[in-house]
Amino acid sequence: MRILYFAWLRERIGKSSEELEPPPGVDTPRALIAWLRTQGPGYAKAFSDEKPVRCAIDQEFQPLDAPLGRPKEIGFFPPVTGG
Amino acid sequence: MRILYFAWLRERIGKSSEELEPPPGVDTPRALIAWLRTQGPGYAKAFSDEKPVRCAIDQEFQPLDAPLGRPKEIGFFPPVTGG
Amino acid sequence: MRLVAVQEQDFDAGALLGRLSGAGTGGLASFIGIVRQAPDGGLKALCLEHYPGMTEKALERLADEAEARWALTGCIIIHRVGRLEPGQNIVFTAAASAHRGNALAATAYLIDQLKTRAPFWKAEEMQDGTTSWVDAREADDTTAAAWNTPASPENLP
Amino acid sequence: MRLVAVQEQDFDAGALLGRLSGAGTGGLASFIGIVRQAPDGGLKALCLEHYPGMTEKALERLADEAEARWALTGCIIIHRVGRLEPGQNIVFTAAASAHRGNALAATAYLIDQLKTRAPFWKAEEMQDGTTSWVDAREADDTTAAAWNTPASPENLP
Repeated sequence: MRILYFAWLRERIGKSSEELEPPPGVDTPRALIAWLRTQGPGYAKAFSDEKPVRCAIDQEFQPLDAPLGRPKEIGFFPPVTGG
Repeated sequence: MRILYFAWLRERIGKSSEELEPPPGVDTPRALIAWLRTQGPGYAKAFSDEKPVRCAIDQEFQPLDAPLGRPKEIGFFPPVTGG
Repeated sequence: MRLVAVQEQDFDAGALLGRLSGAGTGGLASFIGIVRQAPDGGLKALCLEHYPGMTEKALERLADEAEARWALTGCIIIHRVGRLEPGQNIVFTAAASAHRGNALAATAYLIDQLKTRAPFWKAEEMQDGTTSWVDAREADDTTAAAWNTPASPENLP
Repeated sequence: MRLVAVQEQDFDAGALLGRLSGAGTGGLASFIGIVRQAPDGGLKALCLEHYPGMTEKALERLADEAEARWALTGCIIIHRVGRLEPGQNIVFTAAASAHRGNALAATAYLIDQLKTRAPFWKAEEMQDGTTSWVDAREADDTTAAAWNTPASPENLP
């Protein structure tokens, strides 16, 4: 699946998107975060605290414990600050 | 004093302003209306019902029973409908 | 920046908004009132009359009140008079502030208060040749008065 | 008339308002968000990032909601992205309706909801060379959520 990172998550991870296939059993955004954390120091730093992390599954805001399903795209980002 | 008429009061009276000296004892806009009503059929028609009549003394909205004092100018008009 | 005007000519909303966009302004709200065609298409024009001198004083006072209540960096009130056809602009209110809530509330305040506290009168000229003075709307009094209640709208979003 | 856009270039508020001034429109409200200089003058620029694709969907949904709730004759949402200096426009929301209260409420709704429901992120570039991401404001969540309470603002002036 395509994973996108925005704002300081993008900066800490060092890329804005990538294609990744998480292992079986990763069934929520929160589980995906736990797995990503093991993928390198940038990820560990970006996801060290889940509290300010928000996500969208196929471009819809979802809670971190939403069922992940088989999305085409998942985005991780801090709380929005537009307007 | 200068008396001004607006909207349908102006149309019924047939003029937009005039200089008049009301008799002693005319000490409120309501009393002025009662006296104006005797000044001709246009006035009688314009002021036949006081309910929709509003006034301003020296360009400030005032109730019909406000003290008239010695104003330079008094305006009579229906409720406002701008905006 | 303060601008209050009563005029026959149209206004340029874009240019007016540009004048409010100054230092310290984070939010800029505006309202334009437009002559609305009647549902049956029967309206030919509105004819707007006002009380010269008193009108300007009343509008300046509304601007004073809005500036004091919402810490504005600027505000504008422009009201047209004369004969206006459907689709034409009648009135413009705008307010600028550091914060969006203040700009939005002040803009709504200005138009709500103007409707009941500024000496303008509208007559409707109909397609069938008749003309009649527009009656004041009780709802406008209610709306204007609600700004003075404890639960007045600036405490809300 | 519906216009939703995310763009780097500035917008022309006057021209946009002109596009909303159609048949049946009696009131036309708008809000412009502007990059505000910090009180100490230390802000050099805001850098605005967004989530392409998702942003447009989120803004279209807000427009749908506003049109359904307030019987609008039109609405516009434009949000700029990229690097914006103090005094420059960031965002424009506008709503047109037969009645002023609807236009004013919908305009406020659009900007309040946009702040919490559209994927934009701001970073501040300071005069001293530092850059930091802006934190979300809890007050924005409260303001946006208040539109869902029984005493929501459209029942007020």
